[in-house]
Amino acid sequence: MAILNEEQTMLRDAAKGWVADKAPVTALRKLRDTGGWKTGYDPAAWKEMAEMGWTGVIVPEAYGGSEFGYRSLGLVLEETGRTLAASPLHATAAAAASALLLGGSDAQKETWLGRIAAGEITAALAVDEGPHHHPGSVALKAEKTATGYSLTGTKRFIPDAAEADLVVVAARVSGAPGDTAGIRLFLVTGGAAGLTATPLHAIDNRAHADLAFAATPAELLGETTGAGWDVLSATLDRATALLAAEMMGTATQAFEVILDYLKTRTQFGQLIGSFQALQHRAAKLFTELELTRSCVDAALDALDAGSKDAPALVSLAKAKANETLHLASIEMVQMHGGIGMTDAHDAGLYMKRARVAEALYGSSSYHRDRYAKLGGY
Amino acid sequence: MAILNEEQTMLRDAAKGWVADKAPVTALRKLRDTGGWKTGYDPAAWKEMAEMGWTGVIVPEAYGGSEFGYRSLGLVLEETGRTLAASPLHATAAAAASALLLGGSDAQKETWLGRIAAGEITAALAVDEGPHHHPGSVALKAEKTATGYSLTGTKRFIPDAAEADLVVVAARVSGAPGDTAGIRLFLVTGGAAGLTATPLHAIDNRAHADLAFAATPAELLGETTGAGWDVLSATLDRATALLAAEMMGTATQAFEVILDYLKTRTQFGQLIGSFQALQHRAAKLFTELELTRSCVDAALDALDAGSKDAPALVSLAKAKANETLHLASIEMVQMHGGIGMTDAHDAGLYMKRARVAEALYGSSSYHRDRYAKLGGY
Amino acid sequence: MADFGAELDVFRTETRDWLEANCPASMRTPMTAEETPWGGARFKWANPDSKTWLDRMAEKGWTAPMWPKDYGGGGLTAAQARVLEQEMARIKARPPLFSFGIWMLGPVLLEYANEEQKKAHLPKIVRGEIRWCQGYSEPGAGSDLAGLQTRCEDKGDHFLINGQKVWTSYADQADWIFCLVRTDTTKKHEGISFVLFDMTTPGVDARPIKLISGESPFCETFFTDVKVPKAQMVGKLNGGWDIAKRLLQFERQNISAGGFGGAAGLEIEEVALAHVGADNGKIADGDLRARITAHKMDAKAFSLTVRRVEAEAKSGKGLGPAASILKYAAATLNQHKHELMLEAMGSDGLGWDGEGFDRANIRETRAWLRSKGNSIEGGTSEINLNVVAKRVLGLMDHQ
Amino acid sequence: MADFGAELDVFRTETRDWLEANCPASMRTPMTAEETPWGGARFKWANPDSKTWLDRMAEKGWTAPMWPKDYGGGGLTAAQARVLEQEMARIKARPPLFSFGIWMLGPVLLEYANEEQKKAHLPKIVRGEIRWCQGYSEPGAGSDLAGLQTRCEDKGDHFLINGQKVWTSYADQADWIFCLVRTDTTKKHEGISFVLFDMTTPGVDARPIKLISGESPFCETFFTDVKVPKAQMVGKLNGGWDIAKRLLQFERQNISAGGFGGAAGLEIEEVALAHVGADNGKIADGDLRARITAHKMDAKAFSLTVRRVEAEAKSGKGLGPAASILKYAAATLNQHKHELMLEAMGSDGLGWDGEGFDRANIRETRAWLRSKGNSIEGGTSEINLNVVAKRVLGLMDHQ
Repeated sequence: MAILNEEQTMLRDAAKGWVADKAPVTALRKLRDTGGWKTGYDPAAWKEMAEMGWTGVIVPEAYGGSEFGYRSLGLVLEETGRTLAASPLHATAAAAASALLLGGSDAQKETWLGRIAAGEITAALAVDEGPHHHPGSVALKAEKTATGYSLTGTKRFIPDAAEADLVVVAARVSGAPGDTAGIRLFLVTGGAAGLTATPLHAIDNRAHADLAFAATPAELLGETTGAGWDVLSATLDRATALLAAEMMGTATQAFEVILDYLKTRTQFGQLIGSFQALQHRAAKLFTELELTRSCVDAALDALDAGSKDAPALVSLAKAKANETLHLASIEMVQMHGGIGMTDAHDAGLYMKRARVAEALYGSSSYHRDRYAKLGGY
Repeated sequence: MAILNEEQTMLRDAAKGWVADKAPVTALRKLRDTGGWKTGYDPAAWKEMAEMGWTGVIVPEAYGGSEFGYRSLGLVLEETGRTLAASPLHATAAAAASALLLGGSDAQKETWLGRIAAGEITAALAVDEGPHHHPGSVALKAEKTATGYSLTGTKRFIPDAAEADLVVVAARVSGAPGDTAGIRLFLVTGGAAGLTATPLHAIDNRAHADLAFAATPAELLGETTGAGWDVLSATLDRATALLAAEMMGTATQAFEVILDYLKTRTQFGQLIGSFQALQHRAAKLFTELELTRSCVDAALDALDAGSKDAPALVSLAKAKANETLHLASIEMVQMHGGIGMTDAHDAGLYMKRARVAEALYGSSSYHRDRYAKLGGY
Repeated sequence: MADFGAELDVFRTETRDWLEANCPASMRTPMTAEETPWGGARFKWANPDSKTWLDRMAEKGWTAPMWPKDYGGGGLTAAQARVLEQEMARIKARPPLFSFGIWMLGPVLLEYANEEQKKAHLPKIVRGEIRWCQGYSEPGAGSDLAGLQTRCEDKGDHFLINGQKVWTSYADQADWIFCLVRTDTTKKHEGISFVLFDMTTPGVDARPIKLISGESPFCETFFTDVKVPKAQMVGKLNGGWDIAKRLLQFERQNISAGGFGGAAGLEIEEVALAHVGADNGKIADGDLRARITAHKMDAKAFSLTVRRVEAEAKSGKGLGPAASILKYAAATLNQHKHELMLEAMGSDGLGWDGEGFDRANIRETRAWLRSKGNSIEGGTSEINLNVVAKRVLGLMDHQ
Repeated sequence: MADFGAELDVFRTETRDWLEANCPASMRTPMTAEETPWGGARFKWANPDSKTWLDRMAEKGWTAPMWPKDYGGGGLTAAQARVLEQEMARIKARPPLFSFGIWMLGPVLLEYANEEQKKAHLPKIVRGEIRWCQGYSEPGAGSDLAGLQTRCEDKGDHFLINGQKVWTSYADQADWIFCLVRTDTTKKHEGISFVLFDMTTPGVDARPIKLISGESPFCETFFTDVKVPKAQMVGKLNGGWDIAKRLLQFERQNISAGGFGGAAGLEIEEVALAHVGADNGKIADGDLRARITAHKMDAKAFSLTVRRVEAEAKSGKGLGPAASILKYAAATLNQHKHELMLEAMGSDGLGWDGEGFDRANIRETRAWLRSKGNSIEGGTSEINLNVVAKRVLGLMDHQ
């Protein structure tokens, strides 16, 4: 339950209906079984998502978006998260769009946000270079050229990057890894010279890729001095909170599947949901879901309100979403017993996605540490 | 269940019988309600403990002990731990005796170990100066005098120190807190000049005291260069493992009281022990108890065998004992419901002792950190 | 989240002015345990300002801001009540009255009592003239409350009550009791009634129970041939169970929303920094720091959930499912906080009394002991989880 | 802990010499999953040395060191078996045979089978000639195993079996099956029998089940009018439940003692240091370090408990209560380890296949998925806890 305005209620209901109809878990299975993990989505479904306006939810009306805000986009992602719907929606309309919105020059916004809102392109945000999220450690090198910049280095496990028409890249113009002042954001177009993408076959069957840049031409994001650490941090807050919203949907669906099973499966002549130990575990999982939902809502509201509490609330939301989704997906396997271990059941898909989602944009450890630092201890 | 030799079996059975007979929990209550927390024990009971040979279990036969070893003393302490029996047994016959045994000169052993074994004196080991166990941080100053040493500084929350005839004191002859090379052990006799003891009224109603040393005369433990960090570390390992054994007994008794209650209390027309959620919690607590017992046994065996694994096993035993005793004593309150919250029930006494025992000789955090360091990560 | 219309602005200004003029200076300081304003006929006021403050607030009905004016309440709308709350918070005003009458009994009287009963009791509750206690649990009826055995016999012109209650909060200091009694021994839930009576009635004996924290906020309460006028039954004969359940809801909401609080008011990360030390501004013990952080985040998640539940309730949707978990979550959280607090304090947190320990630390240690009751009082956590599983999640009992 | 008498010293020397001479060099290297020596009539040996090693060990009966020599076993005492184990460990010799026959079926045949059955089956098990699978669970009978429905009818000169099993490990590769069947539909536990039969019998159909890890170690196994000679029933008609339970004990012991192991054989603290980095020699992420350390300590506590249980069993006291917790503890521990491992690996642990991921990391990721079965197979953790609560702690069911 949440308090939504009329547009938000309509948006959520439309998303719920469309996802159930057009993107059930079987759609992900089909993508997986037909090698679709390389591109990561069904073009026809993606076209419909754009037509429903989902790619422009955070884009200002001036550039063709609906400007409904982060909380609204979170509602859509929560619904797509329920069925593990695979699409470049988060990478394009949440991550890359946030970077453009926060750091782009007017001309860049004009050029790119409009095309994102219209669903004409997909985009990605490339920050991490190692196995763990650590934005301050960016090492990829940016050098000034006569016409702009040239990027050299690698990015690791970037969602939806292989086929993206635009990649927003964090790179270093000065200093050593760890020195945040030397970081700037750049725009690289898909198929740019020296850009190589290696699609990864990950456990969640979504599109992730390693990227290699060899003197790849790039444009500085923003005006003359460019968009640096502050814009990157704010962008990451938005991408992280919106991923947490998607995870919240995934966890909620896992819980509902568990609850259904508890109410139908019998052993020892009893519904297994009548066993008190399982009842208490279900009640505790429900408690965690409700607590997590409050955190996700609060983080998105804070981003919409431009509150200074947003960074801490975002870390809270992601850490709780990580933990709750692990708990829900692992319980989904365990409560189903042997059936939950089979590929034919969805539990494994939820558990695999949980691991990927935890690693993206920061593990629980990362966000707990960040939360403590923000709190001054 | 444990594999014991004949002496050990007899020792344990004797302890079990004596504790049930002479030192039930009501004895601690009596001590508490009559202000006995200042001295911490009933002299008549202490005399009987000594007569049964408990003060000499780790003392060599040459000095009048039985030389049965650490595992054997652990068996006795486990039994006293069951009923929260208050006595200076651990401070005297485990902590101080270990220091003398490991670091004392022949003359010092001759003088003191014999009297400990005979039950003629009580003794204490004074190491910590702040709220947390941190032996390397000793700051208390030792200065050479014409006849020996002079100690100046304070010690905090030292078990059974106020009335002790002998206090083994860790002090610093050089360097700053953190520098372990400058630490030596000293012997100070009860009532020495400049020694002030402030008895503390702690939640476990045992005898703990703050000590202040003002140019207090002291004798260096050991031969000319004295017993330093290695002897202190080894002494602490012994005191810690033996405290873990006592805690194991406390936790075991808490569990048995819980189990009894689960089998007798009814609600909703059913024994509460027939509710599956409580059954699973009881089974999990039992699991923790069994795991902890293995660690305590292994640590004491390793000390008896002089194994190089002893330090890691001791940290393992204390950390597990800390956690398991907390779990057992907190469950003891919760499973009893309101009754467990009353002063008339024993649950609170177990929970209070659990907190004190955790703080003594290192919290779980301290021992986990130590375990990791010993493991090279 | 609230309609700050012009009318409300006026109310805010008036309220602010009134509070400024009427809240004594000493009532704007943190409240000590000794100065808790319980009120009642026998109450000793440790600070006379507390009594003044109560009387002034009661005069306006603001001890029960949303109760109808007819019964002495403030008659405020939800929005106005929120403004009052905000304005009181602004000047750090203490609550004027602590009262089971306001928190628990009043709401059910408004719902179930007859007009005469409402007129008789509600205004006195608002004014803090009568202190109430709750006669619910019995030695054999804790989690299984409906198993209660205290007999109430119809003697024609009066009821006669015999039996024993336990965990009666402050029964030794209360003026009246609201009490569950058995009026039919052949049924379980349908044999229970809800009665009110004066604690000075002959045959009532309240004996304080000493708790592990050293305090005695609860009593064992014995009833021997206690005569109660028949007009003092609320609702129908044998119809008390519904009232009992409704009252428990108010009790749980009240417990949950407060999150139990920390008696000593210390912040755990500050305690840890002070007792464990800092390393580059971080709590030096990385293991403890990680656990404290996880706890702080859980605490924040809880307070955000309380806020969400309140907002949802105010939006007119009624209490959503999240409300059901608050009591359980609050208890778990508060107990965990106190465990971490004790751990962080090390030996400084091991004092019971006397020399060698800071008073604030001793208060914290007592609060740790007190917190163990959180998962027992007002329905154990086990019962809470059963309720969530069955009522909210729709799981069944064995068939 | 063991009597290292002179006789045992001789045995040790002989064993050491024999192993030195007979264990092929490639059998002293870490075993790959592909080279697991399952044996059986249809087995394809990936490495011919594995077959040689099996044959040499089987010749001495050392694939089942403590079974009687009469049935092909090694006839060793417990002390000698321990020496053999130690000496094999010394040269890092691989186990010569993986076999449900040795781990599970053999021990119950020794206890329950008649002489003819023992002679027929045990030697072939020792030599790895027949690979066995276990026909226990059914779609409707998982935790409630005694609810099984596979019918076994007495047709005078043979039994006729119809029904379906599930989670039959490697049924598609096994030669024979030990199977629980229903021989009386009017009773539950007392209507179950234990039969052995050839998987090539007409009417047997084993279909592999694909798991979340991508592997298919289990099958759904269908029986349609399968004819089984009546001599192939072990124990009495309708007396199979005792055998079934006993066999489950061996299964759990076997699972527990191994602690499930880590497929990829990586040490978690090394994985963390490599993927997260070090800070003064410590794992740089203090939160993760604390949790890894707690896990390592739990793992050590577990292995010390296994050692204690073994020592107690050898001391002639039989299995103590600690033995009952091993399966549950092992499952919990192994799953926790793999969760931490995945967390430590970050995105390096998210690969399913193909380019961009290290093979060892992919194996670890698959092992993580596989580990989720630990708390389900051989009795779920829930059932384990029920058993501990009831059998060991003496708690009762609702009456």
